[in-house]
Amino acid sequence: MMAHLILRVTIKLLFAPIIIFALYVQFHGDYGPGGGFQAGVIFAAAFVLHALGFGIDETKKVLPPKVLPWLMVIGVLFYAGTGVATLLLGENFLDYDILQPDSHHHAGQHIGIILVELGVGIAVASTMLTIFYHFAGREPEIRDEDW
Amino acid sequence: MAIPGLEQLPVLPVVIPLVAAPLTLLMKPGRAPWAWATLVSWVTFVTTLLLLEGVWVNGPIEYAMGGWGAPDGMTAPLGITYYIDLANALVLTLVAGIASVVFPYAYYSVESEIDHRQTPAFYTALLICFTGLLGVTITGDAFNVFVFLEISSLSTYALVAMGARNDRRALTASFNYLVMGTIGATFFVIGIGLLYQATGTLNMLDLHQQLMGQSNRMVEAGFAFIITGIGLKLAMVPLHLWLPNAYCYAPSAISAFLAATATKVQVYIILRFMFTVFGFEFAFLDVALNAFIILGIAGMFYASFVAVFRDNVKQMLAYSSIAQIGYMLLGISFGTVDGVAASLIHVFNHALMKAALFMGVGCVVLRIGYSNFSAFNGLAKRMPWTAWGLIISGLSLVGVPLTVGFISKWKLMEAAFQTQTIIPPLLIVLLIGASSLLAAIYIGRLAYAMLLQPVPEDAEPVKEAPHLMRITMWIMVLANIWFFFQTDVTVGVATRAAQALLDTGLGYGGAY
Amino acid sequence: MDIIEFIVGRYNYWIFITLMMMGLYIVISRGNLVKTIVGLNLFQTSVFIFYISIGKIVGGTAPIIVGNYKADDSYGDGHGDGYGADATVTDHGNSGASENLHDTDGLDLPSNSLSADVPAGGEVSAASGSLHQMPETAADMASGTDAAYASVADAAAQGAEVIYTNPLPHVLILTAIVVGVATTAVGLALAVRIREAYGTIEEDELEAEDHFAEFGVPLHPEQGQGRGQGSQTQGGAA
Amino acid sequence: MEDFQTPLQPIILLDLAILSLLIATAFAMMRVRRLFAVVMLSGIFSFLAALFFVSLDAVDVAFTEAAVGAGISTVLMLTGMLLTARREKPAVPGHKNIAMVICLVTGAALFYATIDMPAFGDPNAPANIHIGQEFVERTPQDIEIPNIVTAVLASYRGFDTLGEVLVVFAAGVGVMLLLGAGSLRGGRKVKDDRPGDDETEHDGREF
Repeated sequence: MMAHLILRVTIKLLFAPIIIFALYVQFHGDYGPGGGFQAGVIFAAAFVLHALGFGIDETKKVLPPKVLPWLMVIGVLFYAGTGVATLLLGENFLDYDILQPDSHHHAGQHIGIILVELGVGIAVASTMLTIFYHFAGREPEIRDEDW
Repeated sequence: MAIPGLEQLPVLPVVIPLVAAPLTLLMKPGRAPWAWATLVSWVTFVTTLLLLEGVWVNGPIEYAMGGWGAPDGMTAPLGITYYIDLANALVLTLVAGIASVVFPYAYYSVESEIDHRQTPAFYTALLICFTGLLGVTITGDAFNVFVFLEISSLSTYALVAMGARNDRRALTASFNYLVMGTIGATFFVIGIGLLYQATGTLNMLDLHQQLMGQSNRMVEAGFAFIITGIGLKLAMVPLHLWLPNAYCYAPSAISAFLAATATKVQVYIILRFMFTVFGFEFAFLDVALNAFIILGIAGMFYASFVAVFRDNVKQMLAYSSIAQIGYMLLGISFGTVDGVAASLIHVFNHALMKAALFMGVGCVVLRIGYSNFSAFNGLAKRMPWTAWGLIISGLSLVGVPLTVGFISKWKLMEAAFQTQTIIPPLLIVLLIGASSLLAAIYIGRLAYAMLLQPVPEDAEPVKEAPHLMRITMWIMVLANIWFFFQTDVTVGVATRAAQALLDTGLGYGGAY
Repeated sequence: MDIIEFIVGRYNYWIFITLMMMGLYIVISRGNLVKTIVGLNLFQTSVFIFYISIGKIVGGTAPIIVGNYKADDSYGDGHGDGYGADATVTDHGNSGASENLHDTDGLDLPSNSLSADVPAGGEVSAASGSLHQMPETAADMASGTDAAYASVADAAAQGAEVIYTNPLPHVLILTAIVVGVATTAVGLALAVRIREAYGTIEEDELEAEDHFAEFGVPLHPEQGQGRGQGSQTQGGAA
Repeated sequence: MEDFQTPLQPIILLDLAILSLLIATAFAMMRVRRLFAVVMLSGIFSFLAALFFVSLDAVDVAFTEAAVGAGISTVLMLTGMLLTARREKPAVPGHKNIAMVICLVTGAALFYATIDMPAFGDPNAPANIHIGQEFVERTPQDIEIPNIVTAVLASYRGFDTLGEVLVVFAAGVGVMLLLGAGSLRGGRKVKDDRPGDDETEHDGREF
């Protein structure tokens, strides 16, 4: 297990900055390049990196696979729910203006965009991880040694 | 709007299944996801009916997503708009109606063909597919069509592959479908890109306005790519190779649902692009219409001919679907209100027949375990309800009077006589008749096996299919008869829908 | 039309087409399933490059508004004025624009002078294509139409105004990229299942096995049938 | 209308360099049979495409392509490859000819379209003066965020983005169905017994 020492130390060092970068990309999407998709993918990449260094089983302890379907659903419903909320408030689907109607400066639009981007981020991160878990967790038909 | 206070009605047919689909994933395996999916399909069906009524009474409805409609002085809306006229209201109602019958039907079939633990994900995928089909139909934005097309396609690939529990060929079928479908979708995107480059807009009605009178090479190539792309997804004849196996090896409920809805939605997209977007004096349109005549007739004959020799009833029906797509293309190719109306009528009627037929085969697969012809020997004695349902809907497929199939073919022949195409109308009518004869042969083969062949000696006694499956199947069978007598419903709506399609297309009734 | 001009304006597109066809070739020549998926990816990515190039504007910059952008009152007002002045330059006298824009927000924005004229603005070729937003502060812009006119003209002369590249293709392609990765994931999952079921992911071997399962006679691989021919022989053989 | 011409600037050299690298990578992907190399080349292709997106001013797209195309896609393809095969066998010549014909026809159709296309980078191209332009002008007033792409993505065309999230979700559900709990290893051959019947929790109920 010492063979992967440098790799593992590097991954440990990188893990937190990657997550913080993902959060930055998530919430800075209004001002610079980036947004929910990119953030979600970067977030998933952090865990993929962890799995590569420590093995998929360790990663599954950090982020149990059972949580992921919930997060996927929450992500989609965050987005769709924002739309439904605007419907219930009496405006068209995804018309964010109604979320803060008195504001002169489109606070409604800002709230709406932040909410939906958050939904995108959660959904993409958890879905990408789900897909990765399923691939990485599948027993290969032919063991590595047999190739 | 039909009912005051329902200004948001146009968005509901898509939003309801869209919100419901993710929730299904979290349910316990078994009854709950199925019941939920069924409930959702019924609620959606009601909203589409209201929408159809609203459009029938008040004319086309537009709905701007996010409130981003067309600002003053602009011909195009800023965001995505829904544009609902009779044509897509009809297809929407059809898709939701089929779903509301096939989803309840699915329960026993899915329990036997899918692993119990996978039912929540299965019904989630089914609802996502349903959402995608509705989203494609209802939207008025060309790029939005692509997004929802891919929503329905991706879930379809997974659903088709679920047939691997019965036959591993479902996997290769699904993979071929994925490759061909993705190429089709990418062609479609290229086409939209070329049109966008020529016009700067993505809204269908605005595309029409901007394109009118333009006939440069970009537009021509864009048109060709869109038609080829959708042709791939539609399984138009030289591009049909993914369809037979995909429908054959998919789980029974999925075959029934897809055969009755997916290709119908693609026919609608073709209609929408040909007549709403490109509906003006456009040289390529005539080329395409002529090509459709050839491809339509080629499909009618080639696929019917192949169907006669299939040993697997599901595969036979899948080939028959390709042949029926030929009839729809033929109707479109006339380029007249009657022709398009005939095509829409056949879209509607064929959905009813194929749903009933695939549901019947699903009952047989549930009880006997496979769908080769040998499973059908003596079926009229073993499972009389299923057998007679199959026979009646088969007669409808042939086009026998007292069934909707007759209406389809009658209208198609009527339309043929009123148009001038490269093929003389009399010949077209004869060809339709000859192709129906081929249908009579393969349906006759099925009926012969069920009625006259003896029950195999070593066959274990089987029970009739569960009540739920029988009832839902017979709803479809009876619909095949009922809509023969209620022609004013289908023919009336379809004729006005065709009128609307050609009118917006030919530049009179632009919405802006 | 000058042939050099013609080529310089289009060589990009031709290269994208070449890339697309390379991807499509990998897909249709159908060897290995994983490679097919890689080919699909290549095909789609090339289409994305083509799309993005549609929205490119020479001399443009990324569509992120520069300048001291703050979402506060002074900025909002300043922007309206600034734009109004700008419209005056481009459209030769829609001076009402600044008043109209001043207090409007959201959906009610009456865009009579702005949007209607933009497509027609081809006459002022350099200025019409895009928004020229001045990186000046609000105070400068608010100082009067004449001053703004002067500064806009000045800035235009120096090439200091900001042209933004068309954002719409970017948005479409962001969507399409995600659709692409979704397709890749499902396709690979299918390939994994096929490997487990058949022991191979080579298309011709799979086809041979399926053919054998269906008809009980082996498909001769040396005939090298394509998809179209393969199916027709199936029909005839039955 | 046709008075715009793409300027011959030194930047073209940079573009050409990236484009020729793209072509070279794609060509290598066609030829190479070791799947590991093909997947890596696909990652390289995505990175180069991202680089080219930057030169086309599409920073958001470049970011996404680098993260999704070069990152997650490559990881997925590697894991997929590990579960399937390491090498590709030589293709059947017949397929090659068919593929070549289809590609030539498609390519010719696209080439045909380019003849009437507006020159590359034309600010007066129809694509750049209609709706796209409108977004640039309206975002500051309508939405008030600097990143126009985010504004269009999340608000003007927010419904597309919702669809896109649903596509991702559908892919997740699809992979769950194909590889998740309860999925078979492979599938059933025609003559096999039906797999999994003994292990499922059918609770022996007769319908």
